[in-house]
Amino acid sequence: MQLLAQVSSETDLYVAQNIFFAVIAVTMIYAAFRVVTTANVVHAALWLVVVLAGVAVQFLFLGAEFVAVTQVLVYIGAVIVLFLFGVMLTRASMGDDETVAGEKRAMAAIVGVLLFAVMAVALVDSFEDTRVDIDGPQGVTEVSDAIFSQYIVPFEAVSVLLLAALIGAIVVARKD
Amino acid sequence: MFPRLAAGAVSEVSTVTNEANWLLENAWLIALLPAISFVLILFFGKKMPFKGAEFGITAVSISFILAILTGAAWMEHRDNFTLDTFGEKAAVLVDDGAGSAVDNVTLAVGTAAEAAGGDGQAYVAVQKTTQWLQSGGVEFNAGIMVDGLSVMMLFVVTMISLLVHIYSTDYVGGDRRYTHFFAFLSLFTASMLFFVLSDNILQMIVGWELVGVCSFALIGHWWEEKPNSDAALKAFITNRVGDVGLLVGMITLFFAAGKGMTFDTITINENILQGGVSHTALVVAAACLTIAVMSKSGQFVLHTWLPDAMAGPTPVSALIHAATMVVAGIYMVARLFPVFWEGMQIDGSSINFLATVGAVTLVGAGLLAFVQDDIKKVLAYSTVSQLGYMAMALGVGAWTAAVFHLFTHAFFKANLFLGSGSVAHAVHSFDMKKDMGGMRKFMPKTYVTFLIGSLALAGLFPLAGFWSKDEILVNTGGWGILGGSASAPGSYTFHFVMGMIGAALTAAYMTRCVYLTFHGEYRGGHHDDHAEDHADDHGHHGEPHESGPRILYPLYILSAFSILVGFVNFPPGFLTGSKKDPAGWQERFLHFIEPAGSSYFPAVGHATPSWWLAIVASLVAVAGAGAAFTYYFVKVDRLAQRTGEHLVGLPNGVTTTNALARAGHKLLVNKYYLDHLYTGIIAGGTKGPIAKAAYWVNQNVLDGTVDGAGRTAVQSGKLVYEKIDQGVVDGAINASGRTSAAIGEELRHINTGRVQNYAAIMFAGAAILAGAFVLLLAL
Amino acid sequence: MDSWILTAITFVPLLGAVIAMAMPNDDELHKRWALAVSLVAFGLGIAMLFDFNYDQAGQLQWVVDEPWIDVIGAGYTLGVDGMSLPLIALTVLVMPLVFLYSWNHIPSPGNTKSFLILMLILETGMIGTFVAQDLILFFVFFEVVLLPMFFMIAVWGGDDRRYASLKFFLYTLFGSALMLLGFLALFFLAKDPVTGEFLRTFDMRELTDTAGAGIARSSQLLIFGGMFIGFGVKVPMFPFHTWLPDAHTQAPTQGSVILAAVLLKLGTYGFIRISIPMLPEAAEAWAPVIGLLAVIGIIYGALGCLAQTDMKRLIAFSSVSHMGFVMLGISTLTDFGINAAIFGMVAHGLITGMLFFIAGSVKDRYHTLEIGRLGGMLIQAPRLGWILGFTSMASLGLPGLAGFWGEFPAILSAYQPANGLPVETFRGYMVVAAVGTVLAAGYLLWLLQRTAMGEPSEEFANDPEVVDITPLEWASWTPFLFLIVLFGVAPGLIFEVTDPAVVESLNNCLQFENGCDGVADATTAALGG
Amino acid sequence: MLLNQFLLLSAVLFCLGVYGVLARKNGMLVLMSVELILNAVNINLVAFGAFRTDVGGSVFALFTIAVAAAEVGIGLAIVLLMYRNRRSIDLTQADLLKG
Repeated sequence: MQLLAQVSSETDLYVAQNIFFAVIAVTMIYAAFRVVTTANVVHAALWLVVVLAGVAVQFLFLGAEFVAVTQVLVYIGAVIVLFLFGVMLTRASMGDDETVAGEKRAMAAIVGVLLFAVMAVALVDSFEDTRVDIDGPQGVTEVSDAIFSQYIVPFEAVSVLLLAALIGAIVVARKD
Repeated sequence: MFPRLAAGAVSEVSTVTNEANWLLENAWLIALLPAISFVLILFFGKKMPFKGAEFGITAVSISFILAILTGAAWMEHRDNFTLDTFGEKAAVLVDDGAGSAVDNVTLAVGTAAEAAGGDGQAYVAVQKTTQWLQSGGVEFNAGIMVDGLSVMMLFVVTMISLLVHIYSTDYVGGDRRYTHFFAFLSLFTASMLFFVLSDNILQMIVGWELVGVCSFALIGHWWEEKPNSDAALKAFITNRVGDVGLLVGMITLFFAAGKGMTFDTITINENILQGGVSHTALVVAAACLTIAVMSKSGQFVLHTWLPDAMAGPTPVSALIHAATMVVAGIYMVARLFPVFWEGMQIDGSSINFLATVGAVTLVGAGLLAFVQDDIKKVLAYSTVSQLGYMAMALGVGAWTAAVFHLFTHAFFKANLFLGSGSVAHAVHSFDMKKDMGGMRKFMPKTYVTFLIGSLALAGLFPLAGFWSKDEILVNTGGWGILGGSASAPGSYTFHFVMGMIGAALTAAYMTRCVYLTFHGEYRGGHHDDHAEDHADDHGHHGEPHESGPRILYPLYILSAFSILVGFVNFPPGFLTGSKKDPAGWQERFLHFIEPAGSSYFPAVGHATPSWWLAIVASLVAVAGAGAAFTYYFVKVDRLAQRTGEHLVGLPNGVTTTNALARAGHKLLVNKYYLDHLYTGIIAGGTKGPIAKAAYWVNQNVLDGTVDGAGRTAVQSGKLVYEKIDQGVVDGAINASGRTSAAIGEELRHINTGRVQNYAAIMFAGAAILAGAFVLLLAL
Repeated sequence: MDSWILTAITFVPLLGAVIAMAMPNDDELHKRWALAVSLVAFGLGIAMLFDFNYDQAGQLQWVVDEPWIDVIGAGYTLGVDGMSLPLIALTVLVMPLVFLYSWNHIPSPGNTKSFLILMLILETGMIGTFVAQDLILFFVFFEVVLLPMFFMIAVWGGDDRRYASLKFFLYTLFGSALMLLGFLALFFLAKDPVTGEFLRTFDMRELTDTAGAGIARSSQLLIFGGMFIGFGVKVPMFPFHTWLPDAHTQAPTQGSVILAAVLLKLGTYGFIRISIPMLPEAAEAWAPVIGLLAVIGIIYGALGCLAQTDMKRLIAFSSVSHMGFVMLGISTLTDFGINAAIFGMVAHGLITGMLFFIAGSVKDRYHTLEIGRLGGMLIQAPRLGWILGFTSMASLGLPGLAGFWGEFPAILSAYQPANGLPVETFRGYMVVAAVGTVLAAGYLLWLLQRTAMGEPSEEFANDPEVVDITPLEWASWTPFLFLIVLFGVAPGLIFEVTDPAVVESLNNCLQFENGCDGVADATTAALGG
Repeated sequence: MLLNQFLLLSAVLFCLGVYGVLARKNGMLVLMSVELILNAVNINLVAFGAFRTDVGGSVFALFTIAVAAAEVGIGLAIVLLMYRNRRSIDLTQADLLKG
């Protein structure tokens, strides 16, 4: 894991790195596209796994090792499992029965494209060719220090939130 | 008011003083007492033994006494505030100035005093002002201004109010809203006095509106019946129309003549008279204020509310719709006379808006009075007509004559109204033709007072109306042959003629009214429930009987005044004594009331009275009365006696034989169709089609746009999709057919209420906004 | 008194709401608690009124200036001057009365606790908007108001509540999005007039001092336009007003009262606090448009009233008309006009709030607000009828009552707008606005005639539910009635507080130094003073 | 490496997520699309963190992951409840907001 980040700091490997990025990115985009288009719910969940894994790789590119690991553990490990449970519990069909009206898809597509256009213009306009230099991976120590000093209040807030979500989920889904 | 102290020092000291008799300085007490009485009646009225009437009567009595004392103090002030004392005061007032400043002041005062008659007396109003509020660098003051005009009004208002209070204890006795009635009488009295005393135009607006709302409440006193509340609404809304003129006119004055700094009446008048105020602004202000007068003082074409206002109890009609509130417009013009004097260029002219409105009203309303069956409506149109006299007088520059007519009219018209109330009290109706006739036998005392009032109104020598009417006519300067017009402000021939016609009409319709009410045979007696049965619970309908003392005594007093008040302004040379004898009897009214020579009043010329004119005018009035007398007292009466029928007119009069006369009669009966125009077309139009149209636009266009915007966001997405997607898949298809089909489809699926549609709109909106922002930053 | 008071008055209701959430579900307890909390806020408000330095009414007082979100330069900046003080006082006064009124007027479907909690949150939002001196903070409070109101309409509203609440929500959200856009643009574009550097601040004081210096005129116009729509929706100005009648008609009485009394003022307050002082150049360009829309609103709202058959809807439309007067005063850009506008806001808050209370009570008694079915209220419930009459009179601008001082000076100020504005146009507006007063008399008296006068309709003639005013209603209404009279008789109470602040806020607008005062000065000179 | 490549990638994912949220009928699939959006945000956070060499980006990404987990939990609970009540998780039938 550390390898990738180290490699990235060496200038002559930029090309290789960019190619690697491109491959991952294209894979992710395709996978994401399938997530939102496939008719089969289980397939969608599996495609989502690919996207999430890709995101984890992107995190590695950016030197955020700890986040990448968390991403794999939490998302691929827990969230996807939850989804699959959900699919089974709701007996959502495994087959191709996801039929959505075409007009609605078009509307959504237009909104999406519009959003993308705006964002793309804004991004290209403001960051042009700003480089991001990764000196090396972020240590877990750094992250943990930050969490438990500077960001302690949001951290506590998030923990309360999780607790609340836990209780909330139970209350909502309880059978009575 | 900084600039006035500095720049206006000269004019100020020559016009206003704060130093005067205690009574003059504290005249606001007169207005305060009825206001206190209003509050007391409101909160405790029902618990009191006389249901609140005692508060009102006590307060107004004290006010009345104070008003008399104030009047006396004013006379003393007017006569003794001489040049010498004045010079000293001026020197004190400008104490920080150099010696020359004092000289200037004295000089200016000297000039003013000479103009006043060279008797060493200056006409100095008393003003007490305090800051009310301050906003945007403008001070709004509250204060009182006491001069002859306001003292005169104080007397009239408090006296008639007191008499009406006493009268009402009997007339309205037993009414379910007896206490409310007195509360509003008190409030009205307070508001009217507030209006009269105000020293600035803003306060005048306040008082003007307050009397309007009291009038609304009192006209609608018996609001259970729709015609009454309709009349109240009509009165209020018509007055509001005039208020547009008032607001615009006053605002124009504030900026043009008050220089955007002061509402002070005196300063505004002074600024106008000193010149330097845009003439255009004055024309606009004068025209707008004339509109205000048209509504409040019932001038053509906004007079229609006044006859309808007779739906209120009779004492209210006497107090508000005859003697006091309706003259507020006249009072306002008199107060702000320089506006009209300069704005309409009254001096040396022969026609202007105000005078013409007055003249038309005078004759137009006089004609309408002929076709009324309701005794109060006759009097109402008569009031309109007489107010026309006053407006015309002001328009032709006869300031004192107008104010004098206001003064005399208040007494005899209140007398007539209360008299008509007394009759109606007996017969429980106001309809002269159906329920009256021959009342002379049943109510001789009321008859005498009513007759005196009628004669005074008709302007027959030597009753009050004669003197004031004559003064107006002579001051029109209209007819040189009869003499006396030489020094009148202008030469208003048209208005003179209208005044003459008005005199004849007045005499004639009052004769008709007296005949129909008091002479001939009693036509009532049949049971006929009419408006007035709220007023009392006597219940029985036998022979009508004379009213009680609380009704009669006010009538006696007013009759006495109707006879006597004309004498306070003998024209010069009328009795013995020199022409300008201040100690004599002549022109006392003019001397005390007209602010001649003060810097806030223009140099108005006064016509020389003419014996000839007085005689001709009297003859005209007698001729009018005579014609009506011949018709009713001679012809109709004889016919009635011959046939034994109850007649109210000749069966073969001109209206039955002559088509033109019939058409005229129809026009009059329909009140020149003005009510149709207002109620049917304007009000009905606004309330109905126009308001509905506006609301339709609201619901369908504006709201539709908004609802539509949401739909369109969805729709346009779909439409574009249809074009692109379908185009790719299916190739070229008939575009128009597809679009129309698509639109039909969309219209069915509008408003899905699905979360995702809303989310789509939200995202799209966010995208567009963000895009806008990006563009904005790029600019 | 220290700067803590602003924080306290703002967050006491919120704190109260949080505590209320934890309290057991006992209706009586919650009513008492909510009333107590709002009374604490009211007490703080009274303390503020006493402690306020009236000689320095033009300056911000009790200023709090703490960093908040440093990254984006947003600060926790609070402060109150003469412009906001009357509005805060109005807010803290109205809320306890509304809670008092709620004692036995909890609209269906009940759930007193949530209802009261929402109102407490609402109070925090409203006060916060008036005290905030930072654009982001302002925006946050501005939006905090939105949700409780949405739920009040959506849950406790009338039959058509879903539609009305959603419309209210989307409308305002749309407006505030544009407003936020304007705020951000200000943040990015405002430059220091001296150094020419970008300020990058949301601090309203600094932005006011800058007064739009360094921003291109075209951008200024766009930014003002965005804020104009944002605030205009809230006011509501013609043609953004269509949410108002629906929201008012469907909202429970308390919601209507709060909406009329305070919420609408957030928009006008935004104009005088943010739009005009920060972008004077654009304000000058937009002023004729604002004035035009204002007078259209006056006439249009009045015509809308005349077409109504529902009492509450009529009152709602009258709000459009009255806020037109307020906007007309603002559009003149003179201190005189803006003073009038602030007075108009307070007066409208009291009067229209009162009218909605009455409408609510009428609904309680008759179970309908259909004007055609009512009638003879003066016979059945005489005091209610008289109070309706009194309030109508106040609403149509009768002198001596509060309404007049919002209306008349606004009309007056239009005669002489600030220098640079088209005088003839504004004089035209003045006349149209004056005509609007006639229509106001028309619809209000017409309402009065049809509901209060005449004989009671057969339907309700012997209805035992139609009773006169209850003691509780007296308790919650008397302050309104008293203040309507008080401000009518002594308008200086408000004008003298607002005047210095308004002068101060217009002070920075260089081109307006020769506004209304300029005329006065010139005249003084001409008179030789 | 350019900052923009990450940002644009995230923008693509975000928009695809939005598309999914808007176009999908099935509640489960909508939730998955939401996950896409959240991940796009995460990439942004971490990219900016790396760009500014600030650890805050990573920290907030972690928080987002936590929040996302909570969101999925609640979301699934709601979907389950909906399923129990209507025997369907078709969002197009959930039109209670219909105006």
